[in-house]
Amino acid sequence: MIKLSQRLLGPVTLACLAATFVLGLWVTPEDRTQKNLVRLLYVHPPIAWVALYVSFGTATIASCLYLWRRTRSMTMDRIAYCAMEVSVVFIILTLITGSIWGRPTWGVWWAWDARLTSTAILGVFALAYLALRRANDDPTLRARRSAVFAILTAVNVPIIHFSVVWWKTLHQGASVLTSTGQLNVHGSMLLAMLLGFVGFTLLFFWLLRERYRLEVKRDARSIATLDEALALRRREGV
Amino acid sequence: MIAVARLVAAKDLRIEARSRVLLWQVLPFGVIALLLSGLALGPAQAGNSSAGPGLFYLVTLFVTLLMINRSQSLENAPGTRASVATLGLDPAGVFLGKALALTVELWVTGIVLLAGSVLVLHTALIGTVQALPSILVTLATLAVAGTLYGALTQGGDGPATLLPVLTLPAFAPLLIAGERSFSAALHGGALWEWWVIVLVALVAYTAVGILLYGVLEES
Amino acid sequence: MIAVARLVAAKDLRIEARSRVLLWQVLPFGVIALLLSGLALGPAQAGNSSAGPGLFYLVTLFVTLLMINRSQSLENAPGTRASVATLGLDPAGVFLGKALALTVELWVTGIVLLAGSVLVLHTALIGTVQALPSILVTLATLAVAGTLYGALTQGGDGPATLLPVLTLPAFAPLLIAGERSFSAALHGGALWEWWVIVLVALVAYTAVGILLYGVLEES
Amino acid sequence: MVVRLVNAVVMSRGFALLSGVDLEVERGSLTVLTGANGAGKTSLLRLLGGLDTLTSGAGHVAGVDLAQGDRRQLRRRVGWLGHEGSFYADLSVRENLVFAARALERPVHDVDAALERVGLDHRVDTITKQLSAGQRRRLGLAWLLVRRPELWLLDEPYASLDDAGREFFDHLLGDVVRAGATVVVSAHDPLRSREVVARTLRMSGGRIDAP
Amino acid sequence: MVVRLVNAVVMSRGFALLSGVDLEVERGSLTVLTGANGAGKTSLLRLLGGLDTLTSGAGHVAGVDLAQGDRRQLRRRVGWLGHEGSFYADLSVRENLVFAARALERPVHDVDAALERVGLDHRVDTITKQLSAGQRRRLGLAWLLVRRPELWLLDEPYASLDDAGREFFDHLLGDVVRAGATVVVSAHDPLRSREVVARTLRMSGGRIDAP
Ligand code: HEM
Ligand SMILES: Nc1ncnc2c1ncn2[C@@H]1O[C@H](COP(=O)(O)OP(=O)(O)OP(=O)(O)O)[C@@H](O)[C@H]1O
Ligand SMILES: Nc1ncnc2c1ncn2[C@@H]1O[C@H](COP(=O)(O)OP(=O)(O)OP(=O)(O)O)[C@@H](O)[C@H]1O
Ligand SMILES: [Mg+2]
Ligand SMILES: [Mg+2]
Repeated sequence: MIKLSQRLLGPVTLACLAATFVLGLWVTPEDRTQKNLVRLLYVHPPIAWVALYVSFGTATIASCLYLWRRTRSMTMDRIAYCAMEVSVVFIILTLITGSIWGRPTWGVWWAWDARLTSTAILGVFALAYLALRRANDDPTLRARRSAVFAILTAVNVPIIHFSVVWWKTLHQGASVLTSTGQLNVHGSMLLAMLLGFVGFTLLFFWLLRERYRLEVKRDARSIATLDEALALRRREGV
Repeated sequence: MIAVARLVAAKDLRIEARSRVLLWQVLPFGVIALLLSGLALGPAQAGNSSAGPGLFYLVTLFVTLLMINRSQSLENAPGTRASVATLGLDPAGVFLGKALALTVELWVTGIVLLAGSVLVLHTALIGTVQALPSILVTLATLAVAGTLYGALTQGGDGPATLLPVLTLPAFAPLLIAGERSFSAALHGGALWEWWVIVLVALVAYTAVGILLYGVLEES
Repeated sequence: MIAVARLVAAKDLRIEARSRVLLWQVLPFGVIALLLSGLALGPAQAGNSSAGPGLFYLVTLFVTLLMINRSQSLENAPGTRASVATLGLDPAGVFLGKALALTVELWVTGIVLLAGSVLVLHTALIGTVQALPSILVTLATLAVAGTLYGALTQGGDGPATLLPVLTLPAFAPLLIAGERSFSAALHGGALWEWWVIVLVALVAYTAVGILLYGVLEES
Repeated sequence: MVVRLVNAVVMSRGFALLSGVDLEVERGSLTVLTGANGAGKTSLLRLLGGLDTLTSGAGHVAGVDLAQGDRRQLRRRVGWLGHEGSFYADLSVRENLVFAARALERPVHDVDAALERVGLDHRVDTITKQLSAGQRRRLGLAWLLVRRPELWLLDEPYASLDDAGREFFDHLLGDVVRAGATVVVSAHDPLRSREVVARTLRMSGGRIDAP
Repeated sequence: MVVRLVNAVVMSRGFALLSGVDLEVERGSLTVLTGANGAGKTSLLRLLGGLDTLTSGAGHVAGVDLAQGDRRQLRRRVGWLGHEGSFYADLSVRENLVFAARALERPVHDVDAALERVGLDHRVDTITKQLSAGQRRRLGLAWLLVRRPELWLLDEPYASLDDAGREFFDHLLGDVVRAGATVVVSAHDPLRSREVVARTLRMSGGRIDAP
């Protein structure tokens, strides 16, 4: 079962994303005011959702699990690390798609808007996380420190989400899932969006899995070099 | 925990009082930075008192970074870490103590900078006084969060440069909240929503610090 | 002198390249500081592109302080000073070498920050490119002056905190000149008067450094 | 057994500081580590003090499991005197020791006794960073006296001590071992103390040589 | 005379590190400074190396007047090995020495020869801060070998060297003195080198005791 879903992850992701693109580019109608720009609706919000909630959620949960004594293991540390790395990619994509959307709608690539700024800051946060990892080379210490940092970072996610409420912003308010729980989008558009969300979420996990495997391989290699290093060191004695 | 906190805070403040770094180096830096920021914006915007809160917090931020750095470097002298580590101090106490000392130092700095801001940036005096409680709470939050982040950078390569990267994103919401509440006080607006953010952050950082400082220190 | 300068610059840049502090710590710091400064001013003023040059130089200033500090701390590790002192290196060469390495580092940082400024502060791209030569010269001047002041704070207590106080007043005119010339380039105004100030400062600091660095080091 | 290490390995940046150490140390014994420069003596002491992490292998020190146990528990039982065994450089000699005594809830009275024993009573108000190398060593010893740990880990204790200091140190070792504490020392000079029987282990290449 | 001090006093923050030293050292001689911890040995060596300033009294070292002369001239003639005689902590062993060789316009070839002599040839690419205490000492010696100064000032050179290192060092001292250089050493252990005749001076309270 698990094996099957493992094997299917890649193909399903690709299928979902392909369907999103087909629906988004050809099937769904043009918007009255936004014209073709509306098609970014199927890409930008899902990517942003992954960047904010899925990746930071994964990293935060893995970090908490690492810090909790009973579930502490290097696996959790590795997951957190890989999730954070993948999240950098998604945050950059969010910024790019947002900017592309912003240029025609707001007339600028970038604005001093609370959501945009906080998203960018979140991106630097993720980079800072990677910098912190580089600065520590004792694996346990690194794992602990980065776990604490990841948790502190997660605090920013709700701030970004509510930034549209707390500050007057250019950026779209919560329009898809409003506080009343009412859906504002219909028909093929809804389907395209939904597929987008599923597709990009799956894409995240796919990338995460590949990145994780790479990391495991790297660790395995370092275990192989461990024996070499030991032999080298012991030879010093004679 | 409280006893350890008191011990550590007293130690940090004693070193501070002896070396006079705050008085002779940090405060002058803050005042000059305030003047310079005003200059960098040009007379038109700086004379205009609305820039006051923003600049005050910007300068406070850099001062805070300097002070955190110093607070942590006390623990990082070669040999010191190993010796102190084997004392087995309660990490929650160490955290509270260092945060407390840093809070006191930041309060002193903050008050001087506020005076400077009133004098050179024409920030309204009454509004500033009204904003004082919220400013003190914000500074305490910065101190608490800073102590936590300071411990994260301890011992690594070049902590002096890693610290700013780690803290700036975390300080950003605090600074915004602080700035808004200061502005609100100046213009007689509502304060409570900003208070809530800062207080929640203060409590959250304190809790996280008490729980997790040990994890960070244990290398 | 030139040989020594090349040797020292190569050493500093090699250490920098190895530790990657610039790439992973200083640059991200600069970018966040730029974002935050924009935020501190509020959307209304930051969106307005006239704040660009001021903010760029403000952030550059803080980055410069970080980098000077790091550049000097390389020389100040326990034991290093005595060993290197007995090499009897030509102080003028050491000065030039350290200033050169710092200039290169500041140029890298400056270009990244300029790109950031164009992207997020809507500083006009063409004006920025036109201002580039003057910016590079200003950064070189900051590096040269910074190396000189860095040597002043060497070895004392807490150089990390003393440095800002000493440098800020000296940097202020440079920053103003840099900012004005940047603004002038953006608005197509006259540039040469600011160039003169910065160039004179560059030459003056270089001359003073070559003549007096030895005096500063020898203590 | 206060210390039991089985095939202990400590890696740092791809280099094996310790390449498989097997070690047993009994309570109340004195063990001397010798070996060429870079053999791994300091690294072994750091591992025993909970200052470095075990990469592979197993180990128990003072009842604490090095792999999973609470290292803070371990550190609290250990007294450490390193190459640069200093303290807060900006506090005076006495302030440093009072800090340690308070932290351990020892009477402050102990501090003055310890300072007198190590011969620093004429330097109590000197700022630590102004001490000479040997005086700093003595401060480290005074601190251990205030501390009275179960397991003493001393890295080249003779270095920079003068003759009187070495003599004092020899007596101290005797006292400590007789009082039931365990001592592990690294040294290049043979131990001079004739009062206690010491076991000498040679290290090389990150391991302990077969006897 | 390479060194001639008359009533030399060095003050630091109101404390007299040296309280009136009279000293003459001949070219090509070996002088050993002993004395209790805090007696002023390190302070005297620092003064001779031009690393500290004379507060009162007079002194000439290697032809340079300590009061008015160009201390950089002095430093260039002096080789220093301190308690923490390290180098740029972020450069590798070899890079550090190449830096020194380039600075002195010595052939880089000397570096490898020096590294081999002090037995660091298997550590040439290790970053200096990762060296063990004794290896750092050896690096300091290698650096002096590249440097070949007129006046060697060595502060407790035996500390943290292993037996092989000490033996090497003894030979080195003999070579150096025979080659006509002057050596002033501070030491707590008696000097073991039997090849050279050494004069031993005792210090106490910041002065040299009358013989
Ligand atoms: C650089 C520019 C932009 C950035 C950094 C950005 C960032 C974000 C983020 C982080 C979210 C997720 C918020 C959440 O789920 O809590 C989001 C959602 C969204 N964005 Fe953007 N955005 C940008 C530009 C734009 C533009 C120009 C538009 C359209 C005019 C747009 C429309 C949307 C929409 C419709 C959503 C979904 C809103 C919701 O359902 O909550 N964005 N964006
Ligand atoms: N990254 C690295 N690459 C190569 N060697 C390294 C690295 N890190 C540490 N080392 C080596 O590890 C060893 C550390 O040994 P340690 O400090 O335990 O020696 P020691 O026995 O205490 O020596 P000493 O008698 O000189 O104090 C040294 O040989 C050092 O060169
Ligand atoms: N401000 C001060 N107040 C009191 N004493 C001071 C002060 N500054 C330095 N000292 C003392 O000056 C002396 C410095 O001596 P120095 O380092 O030369 O000793 P040394 O002979 O090298 O000793 P060691 O054998 O321990 O290395 C020490 O006794 C130190 O305590
Ligand atoms: Mg050692
Ligand atoms: Mg000494």
